[in-house]
Amino acid sequence: MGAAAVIELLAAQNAVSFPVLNALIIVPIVGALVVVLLPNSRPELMRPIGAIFASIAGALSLYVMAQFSVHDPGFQFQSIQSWIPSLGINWHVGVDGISLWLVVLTGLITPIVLVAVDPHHDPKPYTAWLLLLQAGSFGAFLALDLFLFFVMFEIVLVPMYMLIGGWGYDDRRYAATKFFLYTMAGSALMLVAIVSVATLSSGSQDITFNVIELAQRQALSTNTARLCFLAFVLAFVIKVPVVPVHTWLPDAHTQAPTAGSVVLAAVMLKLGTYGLLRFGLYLFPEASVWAAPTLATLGVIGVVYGAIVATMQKDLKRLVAYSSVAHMGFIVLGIFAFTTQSLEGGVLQMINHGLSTGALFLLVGMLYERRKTRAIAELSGIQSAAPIFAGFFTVAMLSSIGIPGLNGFVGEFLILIGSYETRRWWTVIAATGVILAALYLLWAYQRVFHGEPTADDEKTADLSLKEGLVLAPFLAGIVFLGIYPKPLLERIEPAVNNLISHLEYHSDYVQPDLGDPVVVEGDHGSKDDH
Amino acid sequence: MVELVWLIPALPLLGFFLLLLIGHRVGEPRSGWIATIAAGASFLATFVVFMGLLGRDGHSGDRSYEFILFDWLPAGSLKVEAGFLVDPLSITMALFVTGVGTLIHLYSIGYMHGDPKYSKFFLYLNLFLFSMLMLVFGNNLVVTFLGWEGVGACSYFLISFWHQRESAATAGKKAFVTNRVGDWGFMIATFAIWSALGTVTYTEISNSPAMSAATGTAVSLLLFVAAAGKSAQLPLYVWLPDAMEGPTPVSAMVHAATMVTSGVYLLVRMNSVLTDDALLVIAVVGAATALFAALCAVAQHDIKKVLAYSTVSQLGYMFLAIGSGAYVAAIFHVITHAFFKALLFLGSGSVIHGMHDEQDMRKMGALRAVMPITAGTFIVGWLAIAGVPPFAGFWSKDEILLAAWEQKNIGPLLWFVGLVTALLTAYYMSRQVILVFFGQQKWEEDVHPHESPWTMTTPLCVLAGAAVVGGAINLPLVKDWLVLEHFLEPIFHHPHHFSSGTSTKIALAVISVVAGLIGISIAILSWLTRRIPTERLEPEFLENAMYVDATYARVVGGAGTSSFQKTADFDAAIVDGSVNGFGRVIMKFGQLIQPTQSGYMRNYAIGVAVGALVIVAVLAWGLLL
Amino acid sequence: MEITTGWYLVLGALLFVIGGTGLLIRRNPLVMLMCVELMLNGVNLSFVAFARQLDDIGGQTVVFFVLVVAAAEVVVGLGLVVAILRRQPGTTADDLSALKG
Amino acid sequence: MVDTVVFIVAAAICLTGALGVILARNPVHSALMLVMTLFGIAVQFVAQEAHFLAAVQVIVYAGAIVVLFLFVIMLLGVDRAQNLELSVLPVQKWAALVFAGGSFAVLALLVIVVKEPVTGAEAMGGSATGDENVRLLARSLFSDYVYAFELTSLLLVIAVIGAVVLARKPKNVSDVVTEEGSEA
Repeated sequence: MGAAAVIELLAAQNAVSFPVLNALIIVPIVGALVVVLLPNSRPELMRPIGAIFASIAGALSLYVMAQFSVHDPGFQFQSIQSWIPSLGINWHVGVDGISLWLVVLTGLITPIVLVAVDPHHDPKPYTAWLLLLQAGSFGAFLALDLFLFFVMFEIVLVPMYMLIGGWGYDDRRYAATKFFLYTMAGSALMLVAIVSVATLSSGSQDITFNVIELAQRQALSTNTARLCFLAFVLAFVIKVPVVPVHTWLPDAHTQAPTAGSVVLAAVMLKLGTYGLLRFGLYLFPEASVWAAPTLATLGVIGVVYGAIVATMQKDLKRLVAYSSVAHMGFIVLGIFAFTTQSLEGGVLQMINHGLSTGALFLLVGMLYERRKTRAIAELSGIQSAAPIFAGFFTVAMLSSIGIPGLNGFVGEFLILIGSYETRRWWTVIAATGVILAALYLLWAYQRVFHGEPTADDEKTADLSLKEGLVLAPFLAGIVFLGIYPKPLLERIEPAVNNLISHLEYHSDYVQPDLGDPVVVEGDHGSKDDH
Repeated sequence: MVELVWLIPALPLLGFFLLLLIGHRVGEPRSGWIATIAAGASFLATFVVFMGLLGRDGHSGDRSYEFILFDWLPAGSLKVEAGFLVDPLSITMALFVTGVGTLIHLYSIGYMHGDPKYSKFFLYLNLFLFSMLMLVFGNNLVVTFLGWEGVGACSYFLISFWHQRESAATAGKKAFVTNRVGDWGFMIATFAIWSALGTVTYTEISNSPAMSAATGTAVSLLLFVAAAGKSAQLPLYVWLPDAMEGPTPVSAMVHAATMVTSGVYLLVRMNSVLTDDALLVIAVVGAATALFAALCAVAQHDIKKVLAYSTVSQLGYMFLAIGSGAYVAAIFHVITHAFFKALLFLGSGSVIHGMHDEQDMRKMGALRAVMPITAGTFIVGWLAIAGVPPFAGFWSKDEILLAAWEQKNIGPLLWFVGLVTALLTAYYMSRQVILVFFGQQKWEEDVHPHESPWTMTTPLCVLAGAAVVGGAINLPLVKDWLVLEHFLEPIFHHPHHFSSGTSTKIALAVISVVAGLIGISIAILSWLTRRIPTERLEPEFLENAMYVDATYARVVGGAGTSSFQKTADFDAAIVDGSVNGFGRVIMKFGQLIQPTQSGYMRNYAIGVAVGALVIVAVLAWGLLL
Repeated sequence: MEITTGWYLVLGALLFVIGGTGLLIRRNPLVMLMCVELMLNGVNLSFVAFARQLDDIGGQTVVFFVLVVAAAEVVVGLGLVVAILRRQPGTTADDLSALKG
Repeated sequence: MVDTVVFIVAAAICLTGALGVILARNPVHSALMLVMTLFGIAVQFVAQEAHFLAAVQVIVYAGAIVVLFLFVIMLLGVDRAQNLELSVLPVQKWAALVFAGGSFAVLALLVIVVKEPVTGAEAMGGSATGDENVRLLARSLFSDYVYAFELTSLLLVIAVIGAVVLARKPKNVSDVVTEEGSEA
């Protein structure tokens, strides 16, 4: 089916159904414009109005979730508008099981941080940037056109740069510049690869940037595909970030304002892993299989290395940032293990990491608001002064450690059990990450929350009702996903299976049959006899 | 009635949520009562389910009932259900877990009197009980792992309950991290089992064909790593002595009766996959742990440290039993140990309570008179652990020694180690009883020891009763008296039968009783009548537990920390440094060519002009050629 | 001697080069603007010469546009000169080096 | 023969004027020399049968632009002779001479050596010969280049506004010189 036919078909569908995905991207942009046009004399209006628009987008994302057809492996709610017809570039958005939950996460996190975090100055641009960030993230997760994706992928850099640079802490300019330049450097090559893929796969057909179409064509020669794949991967591994290109993250996280840290951890890092899935595995199946051992190794190195470095951090926020490096390493391992379980776990872990690390960043931010420090050495005995705060922190921390019954375990477990079949020794090493996770988080917890509080610590206020309400959705998600992840898994699974069969079709990879036991001849146990 | 199994863990969970919501408000002692009632109700539910199970036919495999709540982790061919497995093994475990648990809840009402975080303590206790029951009842490895980690987390909360004390906070963290090493083994074992058998459900695992020898041994050893972490075996035992920083009821419940035996439970549950090679390793490690910990216990001064090392030693016994293939003996000892060790810990708690938080045995003595109930029950516990017939400990220990004797490869050696351990056990427990309850009064004049309230003494009496008659559930020699063995038989892949004749059995039993009596005699001669100088019986080497823990601490604190720090420095200096270095190189280059930007417009113009000229010249060159 | 297109082109080139040289060596902004006009006229001459040789009116059309742009350029350029010299009389091009790197 | 004489005379006028522009110390002299060059070029245009452009050249360039230059010179009072020390920048003089020599050499060489049309493209605007030069030019402007033509009007408006904004004093809103210049 040619691109033109697809467009026609979808145009017919669009005539009747409400283009909810377009609305999802446009509503926050409209919100940002409205906020910008508000009079400067009413600073107290900015965040509430911004939060309303962000919430509308969040509600739309929930609508998408509710209307999502569970067992459909393909893209749903697709919408195509011609954009640059001579180059075959379209405004093409759609959602499948892989992107659905990231969209929902983006939809819910932004209004929460808008409500939760007070910027202290210039609420207007702060609100507008956050809304633009939401719109850009939606766009990147929904884009099914390479060009559109690139535009969205780059757009999100600007609001984050502004948020870090404008509302961050002491070293914010350095961190913001580093963040921007590092990620830009990665995506520059991706643009080259995007153009190459589109032009080189055209052949006798029309040039197109349509991801689905390009994935079906697979018209590149092996070496070209591998080169293009590497260019894509470079952009994504920086975004994830994978060791050794991770060092922008601790700086950005540490210096960013709380809202920035939360969105960065919950949403923006996922652009990297999502990109690896959507534009790595899907567009370049053969090259993915070719590069999988290396990338899985990098993921495992990230797990162990991130944890080790996190252990020795002296800044609480930096510690959480390095724990992100470790957690994202699990996801990378899961993606490049290519089994149903590992990929499902990887997608789920993206959500889980967003919830638990997002909550941790919010909590660290609240602690900073109270004590004006993030240095572990300057804090002590907070649990005595603020027991409820400590309780919330404990739950988020245990989720991050991967205690079963909380969400972190579910993702990690699926990743590891899925990876064990295809990447056995990688898994064995990655599993040591769970030991290290306990080590660095509990050690930090001990130093900050346990012990005798000093006079300053004694005065630390406990969680207010508002803060509790802000954190409640995170905790509810952490517990719910830990106990009943099925609603997510059953929507992720068709898309993931689809991806794997795509992978198998276009490369020599075959997923081992995990359901059936390996029968050893002549070594049956006595119980089988009856 | 077995359908009510979900109630068993649900009740403590309900208690947990109740306390989470209103525990703070209802205060002391009502929050304690809420927790105790939840635990007691859970015990009743267990009993009801137990009766229901007994009502079923024991031989047709009917005594195995699975109750599925919902799909937990459905992912492709992986099916993990949140489900319960009711069978003789799980119900046996659950009976003593809820039973002993309820008594300890009751005890805690008195023991925790006046603590500022009174309701929080019970909240953790209920959560612990819930996790422990999930561990026991889980119908697959992953649900068991949920309980496994849950009890680990609760143990962490409870050990560091008095977190203002640096040592308590550190001990909690140490327990958790050490346990995590074991959890690593658990996870890899789960993956390997799923990869080899395509299932993680117990009933399906035990009905699956055997794995290849290498995989089977690897899985067995990984499971043993898990068990060694949770059940404090060499070399991962180090957290348990430190765990005594927690309140004493916690030591009794978590670190003596229930949680630490979950490693035993796991291996018994997975008995169908354990290979002979792995069993030998388990037996050797178990025996070594038993002897090692008993030696360490000999020279401790802290009343709870003695019991802690004793627990490690007794757990070693249980693994010795598993390694010898005598799973029933292991479970039997788990149960009797739960009775008498919980009793001893609660008794020591009562002493500590009465002595106003004094734990050093050298400052006690002659407490028999002021704390008659505590002393009486403690003495019962002592006789049980020392292996004096007819107390409970004698029967289970005797069965383990018999099993060790019959071990195929190095049976007599294992038996001998077990025997020496029995002698040492009798000795150090007698020493403890003498130091605490007999001899001269060594406490200060301003301390006024007193008997504990009824909430504390009632559990002591009940447990003392159980420690006396507990052995009756599995009496040897007469076949029909082996109640526990018959009850548990359906769950075993290779039912274990003792091959020795009656005379051998009796001879071994007599020898072990004699060993116990020798131990007691040495203690009386040295510590009560002072015939033997006592100084040499407490070598510094043993008092410091052979410096194992200190060595660990030196490695972790020295090489471990410094290598971590070096990695972090590497990250900052090399990885991040190269990024910043790249930036600096660019800046240096910019500074290098900066003078060309003179700011004089005519300079720029000449640059443009010459550039244009060069381009035209080049084009012209091409044209002319 | 017949006057071929080449002669016109050489004349245009000479005017262009003289204008360019003036631009490079003079500091008075007014004179520099005049030099720009010289260069434009050199080019215009070439255009017209080519238009004749190639028999294409397009060359003359371009000259027309060049005239318009030159007018606009002079207007804005002189506006700038006025603004600059009013603030600091006697300013030369070399004094305006605030953008020095 | 007449053509040759006209060319030589006009070329001489042009070059004299051009050299005068860049060598005169006084800007007023430069401006007058510029008029001379422009006049010479107008003659060349006539010789090339570009009558309309010749007229425009005289009216717009000589009549408006040079006058504008003179207005500015008078207005600012910079009609003093200036030091003709060519440059404060040491390399500049030599670089300029190299540029001048090099450029002329390259261009002249091209003119002499290349005989055939450079691009070989087809004529797009129609014939340039014949008596109807103005009509041809008009047709070209108002058909093929009509958008560009309209855009030039926009350009001029913008230039006017820009000049007004640039040249006005903060106190005196209107500035006579730039008002005049905008009409050019």
